Amino acid sequence: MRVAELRPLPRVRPGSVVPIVAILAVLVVLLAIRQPDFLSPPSLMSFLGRSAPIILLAAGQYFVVVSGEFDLSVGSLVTAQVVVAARLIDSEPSRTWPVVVLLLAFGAIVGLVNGIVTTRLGVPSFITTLGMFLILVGAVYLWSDGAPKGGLSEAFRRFGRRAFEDVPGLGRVPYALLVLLAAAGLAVLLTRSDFGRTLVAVGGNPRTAELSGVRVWRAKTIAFVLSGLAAALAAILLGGYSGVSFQAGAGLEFGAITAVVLGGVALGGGRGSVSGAMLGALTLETLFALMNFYGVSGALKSTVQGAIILLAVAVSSMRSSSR
Amino acid sequence: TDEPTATPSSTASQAAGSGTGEQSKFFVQADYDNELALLDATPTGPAGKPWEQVLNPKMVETAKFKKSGPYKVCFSNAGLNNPWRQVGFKTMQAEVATHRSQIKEFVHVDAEGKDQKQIADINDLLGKGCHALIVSPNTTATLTPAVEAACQKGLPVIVFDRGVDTTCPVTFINPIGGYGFGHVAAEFVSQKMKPGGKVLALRILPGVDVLETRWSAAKVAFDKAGVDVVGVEFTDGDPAKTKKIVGDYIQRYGTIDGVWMDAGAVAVAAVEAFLDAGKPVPPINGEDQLDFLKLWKEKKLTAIAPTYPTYQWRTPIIAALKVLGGEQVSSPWKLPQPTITEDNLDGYVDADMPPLHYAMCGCTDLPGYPQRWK
Amino acid sequence: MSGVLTLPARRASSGVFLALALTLAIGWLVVTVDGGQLFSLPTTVSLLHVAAGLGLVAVGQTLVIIGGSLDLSVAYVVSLSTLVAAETMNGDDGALVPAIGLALAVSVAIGLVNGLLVTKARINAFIATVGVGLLLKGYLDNGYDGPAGKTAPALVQGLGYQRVGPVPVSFLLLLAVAAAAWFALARTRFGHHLIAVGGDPEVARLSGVRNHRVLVTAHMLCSLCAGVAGIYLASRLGSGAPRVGTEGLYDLESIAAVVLGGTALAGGRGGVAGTVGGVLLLASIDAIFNQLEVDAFFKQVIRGLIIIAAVAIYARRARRKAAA
Amino acid sequence: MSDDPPSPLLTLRGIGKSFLGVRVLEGVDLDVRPGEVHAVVGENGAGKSTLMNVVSGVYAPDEGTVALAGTLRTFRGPRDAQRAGIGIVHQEFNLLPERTVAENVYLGHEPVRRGLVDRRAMLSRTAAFLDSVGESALPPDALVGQLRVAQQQVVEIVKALALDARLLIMDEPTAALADHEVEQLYALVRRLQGQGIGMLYVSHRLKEVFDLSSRITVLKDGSRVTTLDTAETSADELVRHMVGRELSSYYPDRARPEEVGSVRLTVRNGGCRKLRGIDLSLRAGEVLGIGGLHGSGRSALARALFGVSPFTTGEVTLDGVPVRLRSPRAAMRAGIAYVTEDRKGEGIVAGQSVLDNALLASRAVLPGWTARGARAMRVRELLAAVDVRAAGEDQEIRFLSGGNQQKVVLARWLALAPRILLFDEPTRGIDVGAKSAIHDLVRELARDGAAVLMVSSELPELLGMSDRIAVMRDGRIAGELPAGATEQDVVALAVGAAPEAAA
Ligand SMILES: Nc1ncnc2c1ncn2[C@@H]1O[C@H](COP(=O)(O)OP(=O)(O)OP(=O)(O)O)[C@@H](O)[C@H]1O
Ligand SMILES: Nc1ncnc2c1ncn2[C@@H]1O[C@H](COP(=O)(O)OP(=O)(O)OP(=O)(O)O)[C@@H](O)[C@H]1O
Ligand SMILES: [Mg+2]
Ligand SMILES: [Mg+2]
Repeated sequence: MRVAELRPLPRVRPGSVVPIVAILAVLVVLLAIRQPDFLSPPSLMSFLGRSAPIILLAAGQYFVVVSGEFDLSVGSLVTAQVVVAARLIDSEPSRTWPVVVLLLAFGAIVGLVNGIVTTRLGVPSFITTLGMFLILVGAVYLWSDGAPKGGLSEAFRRFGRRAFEDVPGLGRVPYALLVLLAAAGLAVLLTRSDFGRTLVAVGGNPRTAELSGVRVWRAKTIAFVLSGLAAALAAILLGGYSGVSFQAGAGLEFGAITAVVLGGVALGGGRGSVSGAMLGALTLETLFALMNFYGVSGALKSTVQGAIILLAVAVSSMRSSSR
Repeated sequence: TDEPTATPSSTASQAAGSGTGEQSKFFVQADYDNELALLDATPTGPAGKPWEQVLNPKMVETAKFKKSGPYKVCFSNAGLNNPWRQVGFKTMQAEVATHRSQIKEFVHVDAEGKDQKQIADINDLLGKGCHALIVSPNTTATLTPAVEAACQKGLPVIVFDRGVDTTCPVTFINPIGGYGFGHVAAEFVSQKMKPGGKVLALRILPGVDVLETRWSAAKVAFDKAGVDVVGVEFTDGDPAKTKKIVGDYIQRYGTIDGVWMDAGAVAVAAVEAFLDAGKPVPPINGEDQLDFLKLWKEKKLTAIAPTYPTYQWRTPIIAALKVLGGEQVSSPWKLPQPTITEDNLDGYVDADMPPLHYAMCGCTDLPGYPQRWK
Repeated sequence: MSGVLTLPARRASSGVFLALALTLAIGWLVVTVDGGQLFSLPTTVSLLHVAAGLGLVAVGQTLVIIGGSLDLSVAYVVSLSTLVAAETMNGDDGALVPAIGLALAVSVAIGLVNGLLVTKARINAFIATVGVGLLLKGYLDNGYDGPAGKTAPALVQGLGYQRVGPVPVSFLLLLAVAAAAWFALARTRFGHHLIAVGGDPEVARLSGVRNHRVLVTAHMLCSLCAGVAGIYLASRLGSGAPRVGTEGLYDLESIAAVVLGGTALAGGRGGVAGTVGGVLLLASIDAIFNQLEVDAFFKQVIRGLIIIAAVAIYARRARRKAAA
Repeated sequence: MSDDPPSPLLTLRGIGKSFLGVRVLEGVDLDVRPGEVHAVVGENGAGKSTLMNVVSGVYAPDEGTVALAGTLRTFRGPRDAQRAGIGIVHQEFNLLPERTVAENVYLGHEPVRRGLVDRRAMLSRTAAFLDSVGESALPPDALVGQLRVAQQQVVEIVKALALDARLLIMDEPTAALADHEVEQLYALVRRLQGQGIGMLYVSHRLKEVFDLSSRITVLKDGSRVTTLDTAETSADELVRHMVGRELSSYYPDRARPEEVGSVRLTVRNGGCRKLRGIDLSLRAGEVLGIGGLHGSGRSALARALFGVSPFTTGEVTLDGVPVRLRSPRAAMRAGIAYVTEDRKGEGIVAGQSVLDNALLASRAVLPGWTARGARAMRVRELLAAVDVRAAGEDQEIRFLSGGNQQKVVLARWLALAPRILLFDEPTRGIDVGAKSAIHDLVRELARDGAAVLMVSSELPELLGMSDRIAVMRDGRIAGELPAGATEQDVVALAVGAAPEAAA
C-alpha cells in the first residue's frame, strides 16, 4: 500500500476516548478541590469499588451498542437477579456459589434470548429488550409476589461489600474492584480480538460483514450474551453492596447507555471503544459523588446531571467533527 | 393532606437557616396540631384489635346504604408497586376471606400507580353493580373528581390510606398519619443525638403527599430543636444510591450524628453505610419492616420505628360491611398508629417472616397466616 | 429491458389492526366466558380515555421517529404541561385560552431545545432527550411536591368527561390530531422531507433538503403533541400533576405503540394510522386484563410478550415481501 | 471578458480543498461554456468527485472562487447550488429505496399546489422525464428499492434533469450502464447540449469522453494537469497525462490451453428466483466472462454461486463433489470469493480503517489469536500489491476514493487465496491505471490455478479478459462464445437476436 505523502490524521477521531478522559479529569479536579481526601487511596478504592457495577454494565452495553443494537433489559435483569439470588440463597451460606453460577447462567440465557429474538426474528432490539424488560420485572414481582423474600448470605454479599483490608499503600482493595479489573481486562482483550473487530464491522455495515463470511446473527447474539453476563456480574456486586430490593437495577439501562455514549461510542454501531464506555460510566459515578460533595440539593440533582451530560456529549461530538 | 376538606395554609413555621428549606405547601397547621394531639389520645374499640379501634370517633348515620347481603364489594387500588401495599393487600384479602358469608364477590382493580388509569378504573367499576366501593387513591387532588362521580352514583364509597378533597365518601380511614410519623421520628433523633449535631434527612421521592406531610412535620421538629440538617436527599428507595449518598456525607462531614427518613425502605442500607465506613450508627429511624427491626435488635441500634400500619387495609372491609348493614361508622375513622421502640421491639421481630414484611400488619390472627404473607 | 416490478404494499400498519381485531375478538370471548362484559359502556369509555392520553403522545413520537430521531423527554413534557395549564387556569374558565396557549408554547419551546440539541449540537437523540428529561425532572421535583393548580371546570367537563355516545371528546381530539399528522406526512413538503431525512440524511441533504430545519420542526411538533396530552390529562385530573407523565410511562409506551404500528425505529418508514392502531392495541390489552382482574405483574409479562410477538410477525411479513 | 467563444457558464478559479489537513484539491481552474460538454478525467483519488462536489455546493472550497455566468457564487449547501441551476448525478447513488421514483426525483423541490404537494403533477412530470431518457416502461410510482442498479442509475439522472439545470454535472453516470443504454444517454446529452445546457462529465471510460466532450481537463493528485481540445488529442496522450506514464492498452495474454486445468465448478440446471436452467462449468486457470444486459441475471448468478441467494433447484459440484452453498460463509469455506458490484452498500465498512476492511474476511473464516500477525503481514503485502493510495492503513476507508476502496476490497479477498473468484463488475469506477493493474492481477490469479468468473458490462473488458464468454438473458444462459468473439456476437446473444447456441 502506498502511503501517499504525509497526510496527518485527524487529531480527535469520532469514537476516540480523548474527550471523555478530559471530562473525567475536570470532574476529578473539581472533586479534589472540594474534598481533597477523596483522592486518598482508601476513599478512592471504595469509590471505584462501588462504581464497579455500572462500569461493568457499560462494558456489556458497549458490545451490544457497537454491534448496532440496544440493550434496555439490563436494569430489570439486575433487579431480577438480585431478587432471585435472595430467594434461592435464603440466607444459607452454603448455597452462595451454586447461586452465583446460576446467576451467570441466567444472565447469559437472557442475553441469548434477546440476541436470538433480535437477529433471528428480526425484532428491533429496542423492542426486544424493552419487552424483555417488562417480562423480567413482571415475572420477578409475580414470582416473589410483590416483595423480595429470603435474604442474601454474608458470603454472597462479601463480593460487593467487603475488601482486602489494610493493603500497604492502597489501604483497602474492594473485591468488587478486582472483579472489575479482571472483567475490564477481558473486555479490552475481546475488543482487540477478531471477534471484537468483526463486531464493529457488523455494526458498521451488516451487509458487507455477511458477504465477507461473518455470521452477523451470531456475532450480535454473542454481544447480547456478553451484556447479559455483565449484568449478572453487576447484579452480584450490587446485591452484595446494598442488599435485596426491587430498586436494585432501576434505571441502570439508561445509565449504561448514557455512559457508553459519553464514552464516544456511536449509537447505531460501528464506532467506539470499550475503554471509552467504561470511562463514561466512571464519569457518571464521579458526577454523582461530585454533587454529593458539593451538596447539590436532592431534587436539583437530576437537573445538574442532565445539564452536564448534555454539555459533555455536545463538547465531545463537536471536537470529533470531520468536515 | 390526609384530612379531607383541609385547605393549605401558609402558617408554616419559618425554617430559620437550619437547612430544612422552606415549609412544604402540604403543611397544614390545623391538621398538624390535631394529629399530634391524636398521638396521645386513647382509642375506643376492642382491645388488641387496633384495626377496629377509633381515635375520637365522630359517628355518622349509614342507614340509607342498608342492603341485604351477600354483597359485591369493589376496590380501586392505587397500586401494588411496593412491599407496603403488597402486605396491606394480602391482609385485606385475608380479611375478605373471613367474611365469605357476607361478601359474595370482591372485585379488585389495580391502577399501577397511574392517576388517569385509576380514574378510568373507578368509572369502569361504576358499571359493575358494586354494593360498595373502596378506594385507595393514588393521589389526593387528582382522584377527587372521580370519587365525587362515584358518590353521585349513590353507592357507599370508602376511602383509605390517602384521602380525597371531598367529604362525599361515607368515611375516610387511615391511621393518625404523616405528621405523626415525621414528628415522632424527628423528635427521637433530635433528642437522642448529641446537641448541635448534624442530621441527614433521607427521602424516597418528592411529590407523594403522605411522605411530604411526614417531612413537613419533621421540619417543624428539627427547626424547633435547632438541629443542623446538613442534607435532604432523595434516594428513590434505592439502597445502592442510599449507601453512596450516606457514604459521601460521612466523608464530607467526618461524621453524621443523626439520620431521619420519611420511609423505612432504605433504613437498612443507611445503617450499613455507617457500618461499612466503620462509624458508629447514629440515632436513626426506620419503619416496621422486619429487615430493619432485625438489624436494630442485632446491632443494638439507637433507633425508633414510627409506623403507618398495614392493618389499616383490614378496616375498609369491616367498615364496608358495617355501612351495608346500616351500622354507624366514624367519619373520619382514625386508627391508632403505634410506634416501635427499644421496649416493645422484641414483640415485633419475627425471625421467620420475609425481610420486607411489615410487622404492624395485624394479620397474625387472619386465615392463612403466615404462608399468605411469605 | 426494465422488467415488470411487483411493488410490495407500503403500509406495514395493516398488521397492527389485524392484531387489534384478534386481540379484541379473543379478549371479548375470554371475558364473556369469565362472565364479564368487554364492550360495556363504562369499559369502552375507559379504554378510549386511556388510548387518548397515550395516543396524543404517540402521534407526536411517530413524527420524530419517522425522521430518524426519538424523544424520551415526552413524559416530563406531559407533566409540565399539566402543571402550566392547571396553574395558569387556577380554576377560572376565563383563563382557559391563555393557559392552554402558554402550556403549548412551553411544550413547543422544549421541543425546539430538543431539536437544536439533536441537529446543531449533533447529540444523539437518545441522549439529548434523556438529558432534557433530566433537566425537566429536576425542575419538577424541585418545584412541586404534589399536584398543583386547578383546571378550569369548563375544560374538565368538556375535554375531560364530555362524551359523544361511547366516544370521549378526548378520543375525537386524538383522531383529529392523528389525521392532521397523517396529512402533514403525506401531503406537505415538510412530510416528504421528514421521511427523506429519516430514510437517509445524506441523500436528503444532497437533494437540497434542509435537514436541520425539518428535524427541529418534527421535534417541536412532537413536544406539541405531548403538551396537548398534558392539557387533556389536566382536564382529566382536575389539576396539574408533576409525575403523571412518568407514572404513565409515556416515553417508552409511546415508542412501543409507534413500533407496534409498523413504523421503523430506524426512520424513513411508517405512519400515524399504525400508531393509533398500536395505541388501541395496548389500551385493549389493558382493558381486557382489567376485566379479568389479572394481576398487574402477570399483565406486564403478557404485554412484553405481545409487543415482541407482534413486531416479530411484522418483521416476518416484511421479509416475505422482500423475498416475493 | 468578451472573446469570441460565448462567455463561460461556469468559471472555477484556484479551487483548493483539504479534508482534515489532507490536501485534495489545489488551485484548480476550469470553465464550462453553455452547450459544452467538458470532460474531467483522472486517476482514482485525483479529486474529480471532490471538485464536482465543490461546484454543486456539497463542499465549500477552502480557496478559490466559483462563478456562474460571470457572477461569483458561494453556496451554503447543495440547496443553494440547485437554486442556482446546477444539477448533479453523483458517483454514488443518492436515492431513497423506500420511496417511489417520483418522490425521489422531486425530493427537495416537490411541486406544490395551494401549499400542498401536488402528487399528480409529480407523477406526470416524472413519467415525461423517464420518456425523454427512453425508460418509458419504468413506472414513476415504483419503489426505487425494487429497481435494478441500471434503472436506479436512470432515476439518478432523471433526478438531476428535473432541476432543469443550466449546468449539469455527471460523475460517472455510465458506471452502471451497459453500452446500448449508454447510447440512450448519448442521445440525451446531445439534446441537452442543443438546449444550451453546459455539462461537466466525469468518466473513466475514455471512449465516452471522446464521443461526447469538446474539451477535457485532466486532474492528477488534486491539481489540474492540462485542459485539451478533444479534437486535438488522443487516448494515449490522455492516459499519459493521467498516469504520467505509457500504458499498454493491451489486455494480458489469455490462458494457453495447457494452463487451463481440470473442471473446478459445475452447475447443472441451476435455478432460483431470478435464474432458470443454468448450466455452466468453470475450469481452473481460465477466466469465464459473463455478458448480458442489465437485469439479465449476471449478478444473480454470481450471488447464487456465492450462496447469497442460493440455487433452489439443480446441482452444483466442486471438483466433482456435489455441494450445497447455502451461505457466503459456506461458499468461502469451499474456496470461493465474491467481489460485489455494489461497493458502498455491500463492499466496505465505511467507518472502519483500511486495514480492518482488508482483514474482515480473513478474520471471519480463519480466526485465531495466533495467526493474527502473519495474517496482518499478508494483507499489508496485498494492499501494497494492489497499490492502494491512502493516508495510512488506519485511515477510515470512507475517505478513500471509489477506486481505492475497490482495491482494498480486492485485497480482502485475495488474503483468503481463493480457488474460485467471482468478480461482479470488478473495475466499475476504476481508473485506467488501476484497471490494467487489476486485469493483470486477475489473469495472474488464473495463471496460479484459480478459476475466475467475471461479470462485466464493459464489452472491451469482457472480450479482452475472457477465455470464454457466457452471455445471459432473462436469467438464463443464452449462449456461450469462445475467445475472440466480437462485440456484435455478444450483443446479439444478449438481446436475443441470434439463435441460442448450445453451450
Ligand atoms: N470526505 C472526505 N474526507 C477526507 N478525504 C476525502 C473525502 N472525500 C474524498 N477524500 C479524499 O480526496 C481524494 C479525492 O477523492 P475523489 O473521490 O474526489 O477522487 P475521484 O477522482 O473521484 O476518484 P474516483 O475516480 O475513484 O471516484 C481521495 O484521496 C480521497 O481519499
Ligand atoms: N426484477 C428485479 N426486481 C428487483 N431487483 C432486481 C431485479 N432484477 C435484478 N435485481 C437486482 O439487481 C441486481 C442486479 O440484477 P441482476 O443480477 O438480475 O442483473 P445484472 O445482469 O447483474 O444487472 P446489473 O448490472 O444491474 O447487476 C441483483 O442483485 C438483484 O438484486
Ligand atoms: Mg469519484
Ligand atoms: Mg450486476
